[in-house]
Amino acid sequence: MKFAVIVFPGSNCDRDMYHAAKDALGQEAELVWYQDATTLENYDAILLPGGFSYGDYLRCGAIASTSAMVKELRVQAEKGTPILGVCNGFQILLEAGLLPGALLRNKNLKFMCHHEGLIVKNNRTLFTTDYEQEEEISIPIAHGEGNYFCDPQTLEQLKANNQIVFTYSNNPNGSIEDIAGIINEQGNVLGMMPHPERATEDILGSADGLKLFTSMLKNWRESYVAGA
Amino acid sequence: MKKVKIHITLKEGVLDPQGKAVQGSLNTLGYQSVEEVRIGKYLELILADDANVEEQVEEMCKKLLANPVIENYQYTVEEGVTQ
Amino acid sequence: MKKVKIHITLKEGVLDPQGKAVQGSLNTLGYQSVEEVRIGKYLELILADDANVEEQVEEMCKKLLANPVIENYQYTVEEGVTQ
Amino acid sequence: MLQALEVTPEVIEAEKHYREMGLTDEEYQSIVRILGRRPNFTETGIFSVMWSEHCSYKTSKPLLRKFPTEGPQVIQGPGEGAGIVDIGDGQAVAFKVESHNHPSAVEPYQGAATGVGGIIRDIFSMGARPIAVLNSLRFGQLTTGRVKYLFDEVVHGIAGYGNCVGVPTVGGEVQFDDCYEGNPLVNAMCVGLIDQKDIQKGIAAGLGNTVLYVGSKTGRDGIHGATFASEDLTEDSESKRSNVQVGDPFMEKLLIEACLEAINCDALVGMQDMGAAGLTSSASEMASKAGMGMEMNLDRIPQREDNMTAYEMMLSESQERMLLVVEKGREQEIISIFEKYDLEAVAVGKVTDDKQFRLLHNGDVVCDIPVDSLAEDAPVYHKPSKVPAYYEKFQAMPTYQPKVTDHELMLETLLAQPTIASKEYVYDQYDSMVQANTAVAPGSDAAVIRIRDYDKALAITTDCNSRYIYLDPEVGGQIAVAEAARNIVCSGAKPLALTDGLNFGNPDKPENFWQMEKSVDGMSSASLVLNTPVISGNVSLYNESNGQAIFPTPIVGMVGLHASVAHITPSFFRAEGDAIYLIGETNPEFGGSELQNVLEGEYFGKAPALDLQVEKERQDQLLAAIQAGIVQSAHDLAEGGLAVAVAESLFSSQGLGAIIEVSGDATTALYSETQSRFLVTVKPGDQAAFEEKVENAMMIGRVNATGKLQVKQNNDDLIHLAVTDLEARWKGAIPCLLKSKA
Ligand SMILES: Nc1ncnc2c1ncn2[C@@H]1O[C@H](COP(=O)(O)OP(=O)(O)O)[C@@H](O)[C@H]1O
Ligand SMILES: [Mg+2]
Repeated sequence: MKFAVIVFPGSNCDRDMYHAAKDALGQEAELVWYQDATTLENYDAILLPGGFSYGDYLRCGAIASTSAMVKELRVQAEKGTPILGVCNGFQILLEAGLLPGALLRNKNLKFMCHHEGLIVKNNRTLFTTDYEQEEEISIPIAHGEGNYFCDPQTLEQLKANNQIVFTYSNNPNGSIEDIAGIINEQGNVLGMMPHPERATEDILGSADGLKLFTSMLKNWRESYVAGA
Repeated sequence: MKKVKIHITLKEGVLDPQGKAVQGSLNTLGYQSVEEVRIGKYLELILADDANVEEQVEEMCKKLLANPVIENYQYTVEEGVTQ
Repeated sequence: MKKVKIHITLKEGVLDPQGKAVQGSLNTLGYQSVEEVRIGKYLELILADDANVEEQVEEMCKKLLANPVIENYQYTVEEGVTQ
Repeated sequence: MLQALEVTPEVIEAEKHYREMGLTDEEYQSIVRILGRRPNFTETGIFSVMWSEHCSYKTSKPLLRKFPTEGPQVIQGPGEGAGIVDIGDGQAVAFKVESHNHPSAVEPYQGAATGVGGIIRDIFSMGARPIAVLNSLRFGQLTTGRVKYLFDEVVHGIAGYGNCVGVPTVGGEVQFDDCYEGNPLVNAMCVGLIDQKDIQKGIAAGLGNTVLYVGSKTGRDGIHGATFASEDLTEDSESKRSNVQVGDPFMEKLLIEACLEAINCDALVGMQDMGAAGLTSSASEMASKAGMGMEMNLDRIPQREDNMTAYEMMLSESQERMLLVVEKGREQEIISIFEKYDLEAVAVGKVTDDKQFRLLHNGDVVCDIPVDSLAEDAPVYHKPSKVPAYYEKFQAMPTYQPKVTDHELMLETLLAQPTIASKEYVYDQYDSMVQANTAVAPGSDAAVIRIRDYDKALAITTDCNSRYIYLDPEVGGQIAVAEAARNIVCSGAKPLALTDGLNFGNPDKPENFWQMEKSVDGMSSASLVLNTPVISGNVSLYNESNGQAIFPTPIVGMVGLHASVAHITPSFFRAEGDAIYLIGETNPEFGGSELQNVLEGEYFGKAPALDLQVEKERQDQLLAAIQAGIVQSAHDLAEGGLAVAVAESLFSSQGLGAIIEVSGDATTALYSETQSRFLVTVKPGDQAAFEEKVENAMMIGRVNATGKLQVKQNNDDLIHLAVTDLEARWKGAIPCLLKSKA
């Protein structure tokens, strides 16, 4: 399986994401500078890493979401290519409208970095099949604006369609309904604030994030077999 | 040269934790009469003269400067500004 | 009820990395005529009626709302606002 | 518009304007001798910054020479942007400490942020990828609004910059004492990883090679009210302008990536960051080190503001700028790399062979001086030194022997002292895990960063107990180095080398200079015995407010190497049944202790004693035991003594408790700050092997599953408290102080 890790100016978890796919999962991965590829046709999945694209100036992810690369992301999202946005990657997906809602500043107005307990709320997505439903996992967060917000109708839709994939067991930032990660209706674009790529080896304090990547791999293999 | 002043504010119904915190601090400092604080952004743009400034600014706000999910925007254009 | 509108802007000579990044992005998006962007804060305060609002707001800006080392502030007071 | 009308060389001399720039009459006269004429305005400014303490180390140089700087592990000692040590496999680490005390006192957020930015540039300008930053902070008591503001904004500034550039902030220290109230200390340390073959130097070699300016534009940042230039201010009054330096971490992130890409191109000859004294020091030092000269055309310098003078450009401290020297004719290869990142890269000058530093501006030569005179002819001062009266008084005092009766109350009190209390409020705001190599995050004795693809890791710490150094600078200086090494060893690593951040008061006062002298002596002797040479450092003097100097605060930043990741050892207890050992005997030593602070509200008497040979033996034995795999946890005893160390060891160990037995005077046993002691746990089956390897280890108790800390003497319970309650006090102390009304 071949992953593209998109690098925007100011991305800073790009290498972490690359190593998660390449070393922890053992698959092919490439860092793709946001201006270097006009098409992402040749990748089986796209990873949008965390960081501070464009310094997080104006609003997190806002400036990156206007880049030409995001047009290509829309194309791939439409086609069903798996896209995972973590932290700043999630913020970009929201700003681009590929996922609904917005992220506000953490309720205590401070950046926070530590492990949090997450509950897997939907283990039937292509990113989560290796988890148990309602499984509690430990994944680090590292953000200043991770307070998920959406209007009531959107929230109803998210619930109705089972689009809430992860919630916090101990809401650190004020997110509506403890939301930590959501997926699009089609089921191929996942955005989440916590960093699974920082939890893929025991030496880093947790390997609970690895199953997210193994789920992607398994589902890709199955669809590949099915498609072939 | 034109100067555009843009105000970006949070929509009603969107929580403003920063505004809340500032209000709390003001009350603590003894300014009891402060009942609400909302915090937004204020941008000043300098544009080379151009025919359809209004239209362009409208677009810029929509595309980049404000996030319609949570924010409203308003702007005024001042003509003939010398830098 | 009174509404106070406060504009907080960076002093002259102070680097505005945020404004610079936004300008770059607007230029990239095709708005070539944008020559400068400066980004500041815009606050709206609602105050219970009080005799010396002006004086109080002046103090609040100095003490808390603006950082006098690098920022300037300006405000206007609107009387008789009903919320 | 700001229009600076510069005074003539004659007027500079006649009206002694050079004094306002910080030059003495003698220094001015020696400049006139060097040039054979009077310096003009720009030249006077250039000499003044290059001969300032910050750039020339004119008062500290005689002291710094005493530091041991060599060892088989040292690849680059003091002198370059950062020191470098060998970590095997063709790899090396570069590290250095830098202070930003005065800027942080004026504008804490930006002062701290730009401090982090500056030290990171020092590291990547060597060609190393920054892999960790730490910070060492000192404030007054968290009781006034001003101190709370400084504290919060400094932490916020460090977070704002470090998080954005994507270098994990993995550790540091924060202490609170009255002496820092008007003069907080903000020191930052950065560690970088590099393949030895990629090491860059800041040299401008090769006649005719091109000087490239890259990064942010130059503004009037950091140029304080050009006092001596008579200014024509329009009605735009001064208050509308500010020259405070503002950091742009996004720009820095792009610079890191571009510069690290540029080192792969052999057209690059030299690279240096523009730190203090900006363009002046980077350009002149690069030329001087190469034995060459340099000519620059200031008209080409990217400028953020209109009508900048040569003086302003040369002295500006705008952030996120670098100076590169590249092979003539191959400029475009390097420029293209910077263009990819949307960064400006402009040819501004060339390397010459006449050893002159020549600057052109608007068609005029505005500076033409022998480049070596800036770096090499700076004066060196041997300041007078005098033993302070307080020291003699303290030494003559009888031993201070306090008596605690309520040990539960005392432990609770100590854990809530801000200097001892959890610093989670601080480090939770730092991204300590980005880069996904953080094996031990903040909260332990030393942070640990694993080296990807190799079975090894780095331990990093900063330490300095300035109370001991105030009481006795020589012993205190030794303790600072020893404590740093202890933290490294406890984590399972072998100490490699150190960097220092020397923060002192006004050196013109002989008592202050004596403190500097003795601290450096102490640090030197400890570095020698512990085999941790000093490979880089920073000096910050004149840290005073209202004529009152800070405690002498020479911060030690140390890096150690884990020979295998299997050696990484936590500082907290791990399993029920493990035996708890105390290594080292305990004497009644309370001078400068936290207990003294709690009981007396001041520090006096003698600092704890230190025997460097004993220290070295114990560290070696403990490390050998860790490497043999027979140590479950290790923690050094520091502020608050044994009682605090045991409590801290229980805070991360969910549900565990401990029972320990003390003998002799309980106050001494529990709170003395005798040095060279460690708290270690060992599995029952490994006890015999452990006791054989480590001398002076007394088993004092066992880890259990009670969730309680029980301290017994004979059959009495001195302390019997729930760990969760203790932990709540320890964690809550700083947030609680911040919330309370000033
Ligand atoms: N300013 C800071 N930034 C980051 N981490 C900090 C800071 N201050 C303290 N810490 C972390 O908190 C822990 C405890 O610090 P400290 O009490 O100084 O430990 P020790 O006494 O073992 O040196 C360490 O892991 C340290 O790195
Ligand atoms: Mg310590």
